[in-house]
Amino acid sequence: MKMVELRSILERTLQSMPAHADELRKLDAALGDGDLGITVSAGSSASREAIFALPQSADASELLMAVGKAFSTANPSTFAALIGGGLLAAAKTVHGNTALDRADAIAIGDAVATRIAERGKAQLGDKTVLDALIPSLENLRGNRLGSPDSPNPSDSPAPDAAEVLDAMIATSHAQIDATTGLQSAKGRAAWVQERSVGHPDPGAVAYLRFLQELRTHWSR
Amino acid sequence: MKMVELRSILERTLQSMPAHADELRKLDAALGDGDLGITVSAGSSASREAIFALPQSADASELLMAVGKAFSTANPSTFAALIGGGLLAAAKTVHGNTALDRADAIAIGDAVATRIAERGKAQLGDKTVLDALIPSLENLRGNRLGSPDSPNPSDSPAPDAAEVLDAMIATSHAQIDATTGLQSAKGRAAWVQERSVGHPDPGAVAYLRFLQELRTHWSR
Amino acid sequence: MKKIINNPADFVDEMIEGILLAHPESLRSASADHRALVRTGAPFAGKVGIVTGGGSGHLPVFLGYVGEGLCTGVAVGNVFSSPSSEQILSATESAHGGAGVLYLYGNYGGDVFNFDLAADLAELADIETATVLVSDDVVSAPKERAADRRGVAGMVFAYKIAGAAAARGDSLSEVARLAEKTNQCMRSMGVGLSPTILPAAGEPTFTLGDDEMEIGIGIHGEPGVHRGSLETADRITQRLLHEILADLEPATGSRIALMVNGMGATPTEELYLMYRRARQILDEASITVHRPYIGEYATSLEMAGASITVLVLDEELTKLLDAPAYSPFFQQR
Amino acid sequence: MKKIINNPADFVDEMIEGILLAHPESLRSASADHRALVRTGAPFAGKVGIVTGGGSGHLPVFLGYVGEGLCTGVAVGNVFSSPSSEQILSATESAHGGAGVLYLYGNYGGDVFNFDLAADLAELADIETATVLVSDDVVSAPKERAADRRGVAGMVFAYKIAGAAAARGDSLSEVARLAEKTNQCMRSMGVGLSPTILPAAGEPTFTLGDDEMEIGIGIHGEPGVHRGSLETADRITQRLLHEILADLEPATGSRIALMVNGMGATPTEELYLMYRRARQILDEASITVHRPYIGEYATSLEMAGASITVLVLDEELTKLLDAPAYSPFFQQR
Ligand SMILES: Nc1ncnc2c1ncn2[C@@H]1O[C@H](COP(=O)(O)OP(=O)(O)O)[C@@H](O)[C@H]1O
Ligand SMILES: Nc1ncnc2c1ncn2[C@@H]1O[C@H](COP(=O)(O)OP(=O)(O)O)[C@@H](O)[C@H]1O
Ligand SMILES: [Mg+2]
Ligand SMILES: [Mg+2]
Ligand SMILES: [Mg+2]
Ligand SMILES: [Mg+2]
Repeated sequence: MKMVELRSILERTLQSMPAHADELRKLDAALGDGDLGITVSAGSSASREAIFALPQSADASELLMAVGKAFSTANPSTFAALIGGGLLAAAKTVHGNTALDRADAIAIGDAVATRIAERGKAQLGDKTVLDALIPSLENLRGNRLGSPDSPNPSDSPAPDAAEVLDAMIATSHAQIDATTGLQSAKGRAAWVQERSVGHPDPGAVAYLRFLQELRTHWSR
Repeated sequence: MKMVELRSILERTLQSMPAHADELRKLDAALGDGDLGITVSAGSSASREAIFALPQSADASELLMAVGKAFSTANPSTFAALIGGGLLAAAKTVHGNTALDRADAIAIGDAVATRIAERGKAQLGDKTVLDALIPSLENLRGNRLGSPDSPNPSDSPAPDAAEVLDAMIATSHAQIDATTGLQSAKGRAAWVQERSVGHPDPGAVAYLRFLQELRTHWSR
Repeated sequence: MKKIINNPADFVDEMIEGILLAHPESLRSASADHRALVRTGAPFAGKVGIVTGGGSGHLPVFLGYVGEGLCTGVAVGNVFSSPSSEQILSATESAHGGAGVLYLYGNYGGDVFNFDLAADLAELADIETATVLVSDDVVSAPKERAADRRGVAGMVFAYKIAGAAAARGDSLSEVARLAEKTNQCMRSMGVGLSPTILPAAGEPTFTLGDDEMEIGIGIHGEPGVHRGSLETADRITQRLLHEILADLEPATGSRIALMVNGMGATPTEELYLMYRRARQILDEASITVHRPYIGEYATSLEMAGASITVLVLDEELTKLLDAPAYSPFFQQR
Repeated sequence: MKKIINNPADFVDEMIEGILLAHPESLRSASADHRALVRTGAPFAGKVGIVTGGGSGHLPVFLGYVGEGLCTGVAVGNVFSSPSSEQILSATESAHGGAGVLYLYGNYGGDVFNFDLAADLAELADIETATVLVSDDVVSAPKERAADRRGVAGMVFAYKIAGAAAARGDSLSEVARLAEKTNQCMRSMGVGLSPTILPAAGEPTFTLGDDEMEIGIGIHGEPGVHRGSLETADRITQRLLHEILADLEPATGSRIALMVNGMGATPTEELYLMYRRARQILDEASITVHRPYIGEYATSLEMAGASITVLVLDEELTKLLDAPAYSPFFQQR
């Protein structure tokens, strides 16, 4: 995908994120301080403006740098710092690229996940955004849900982007449901201890909403 | 009336006053700070205990002194200070009395009203307790409601105490209704200015409730 | 009623017990019931004593202003209720260092009657007293009846000025003159965003809709002069300052002390929003803030709301305002 | 949402504007967006700088503890949100007097990530930094994971001790050691009686029944560890102090600093009720309160509630705790 198309999809996706602010506020209020709605809406708006401000010649790395910086500083909460920092790390993987293919997308996803895990000292099962993000990257790799270790099965045709996104959405959704019953192990949600059980992780839901909006704007 | 009977009636009357605390609190809250319920209930209880603590030999003056002091200090709000101070002034009018007749009651009432007017710099129509108290004293004098200036009509038989109390209650009630539409001119209620219009004066209602309880316990 | 209390009837006595346990180097009891408190070390020979008092529920008012360069003693009433004349007398006796005692408190009926009675009793005990009533609340009575106005947060300025005068050794009549001058030179006005609940009553003194405020509120849970819809910080500040300045009529070029006082529940952050707007208005009117006081100086239990007080300064008041002061609740260096 | 504010999006910037207008002799801006503030006169040559920071809505925390004998600079985030690494860096640069800078703040994910990033940037600018996280909230994680606990009102003791050490000229490693020791020697715990409302969100972060309280609450609107029915002041105090002492295990005969902190809406009177009960319990345990701190030291906007902090003192900490300090929001002489 060329930069011009990517920018347009991203701009529309980011524009639709503030609509989820209230849901995210409520989810975060149940486990933390209720500011995730602000982080995501302010961060998305700032990111969108940062994209607008980029010259048309900007490459994928510059795009990710701009978005990462904007998202992390708009409302610098934990989620902002982790996602923003992840995007900055990802920017290095696509240095000079003026288009992105699936391999680039995998590299970006991996870089984001790795950096979040590093900075947040979090792992799968800690009930954070990583529990949705990491498994969904397997769909991007072409692996089937639930069998992250199996190689890309060669007997099925390579799925198109929309199909991949649908699969990622399904995976994230399933992972959020699967971890809702766990106790949060990281961040503010860990402080409420047993009371976190039964509430979905707000950061993971934010990621799911992003995928869904991306899917909506992808096809148009 | 002998001291022993007077003490018994007063004790029972004072015991029944705390039941009006909530009404008085609400009335006072509309115009002031809502503490009149406490002033009247704490003041009545303290007064009752002060009576209990008096020797059986105490005269009417000592009784009024004890009650005045107790009522004024239990919850020393404006109403407490004015009524308490009034009773202390009244005590002087019945020095050495071991029984009270109607003339004594008139002297007591006048002394209370005069002292309240002096200390409170208040006059009739200022929408205070005086607007109920002063006119009701005319009934005690044997004058008919609404004609405070006419002398005691000699053609009707002297009413008994219960009838006098009924008349005082009727007068107080009518005066409260008549002044409800006025703007309070004294005390905390004056600070709310126009907003005091339409609310009965809480101190006057406290006096009415006292008369009513006195009437109830008089006959028994 | 959501309060961190025990038996409501014990509220004031337990509070005083806590305060005496916490601050023995500053405050001591001056009566058997501990409702009269004075500075540790009082009386101070040759110095005018200043005794204040009133109902509880206003901390730091009243007892928080007993301290160095402030008041000498205080009589502590129940919540929003006057102390008794006996309690005031006890504070008076322990505050009297031979130079007389100033009664300095807010204009409220109950307090006036009890302080006047205490003054009678003090006279019998050969203690000279003078009385200055603070009546700074601009909307509580029209200008013609300015002496009927109630006292609110401006009391703090009166304590500060009179306390500094007493500390430097001024005579009773001089301390009283300066307190009265302070009262003449200041005005206050407040808004309430939520009611207050007396512990012993357990019910709010009034109810307010979600988007309403009480304009011209006092500090005893009484309603304001009228009700209005909730406004922005800027508009509220304009409204209060406008009424104050219209009544006070300070000359262009005046120097003032400006207090933005929180009523209890209002966050300090919001007070600074008000200070910001007040400064804009005052700058435009060429009025200089010599010293700002922003915080909780006179509260009404858990009421949300704020008040503004303006004190116009001249040379003599400035000097006294700038003098150091210290109590467990109020420090100025 | 009943607040004295203007546009919620401008809340923090307008508050800072008000604070800079009110206290120019104490605080100055250290960045174009005024989100980094330092002491007027900073940097101080040869002295270790202390930079703190975090979300807004906690006054006097954080910026209120920038002052003499306290912190040197602060980065101010949005309500309950971390400042950015750039803002922290600006404060760092203006606080650095050549002896390095201590980052001293509460343990919160967002703040940690941003301060760590700022430390990386400071290193590039050749400014040596050290970091001490305050993690005093005893119930926010079990003892085995004590380092995961969040920072609450105990931050104030850390500022006081580290600030006094920096003021007397201690080295960066020594200031950091003393801050870390303070953190090790103290525990806090709080209860909330009402929720808090973020200006930008407009909704309470949780709802509470009329007779409920949140036990083990923090200061960012997050719920507590569990919900219970409202208790008396005595029982609440016992509950908090019991958890603190069980975890801290102070020796009999210990001397402590005791803080009873109001969360915002709780009247000061109620804090003294808690202090009273705390003293009874401590007296019985032969623990002496060397210095009480009773008031609003770390708030959560308009939340009703209170917390208790116990800091066990030894000779070196006592000396530093007793040193004078001054900011517009915190004075100790
Ligand atoms: N240590 C961590 N590692 C990974 N993800 C985390 C960590 N802490 C929090 N998160 C994610 O961030 C989300 C909360 O974000 P946010 O509301 O910005 O946090 P806060 O308000 O505590 O700063 C959580 O739902 C979780 O997905
Ligand atoms: N100056 C006054 N003169 C006569 N009566 C007064 C005066 N001020 C108040 N009152 C009476 O006292 C009542 C209020 O009493 P209270 O609640 O004790 O006052 P507060 O709470 O203001 O001290 C009023 O309803 C009125 O009847
Ligand atoms: Mg959050
Ligand atoms: Mg009243
Ligand atoms: Mg009263
Ligand atoms: Mg946050």
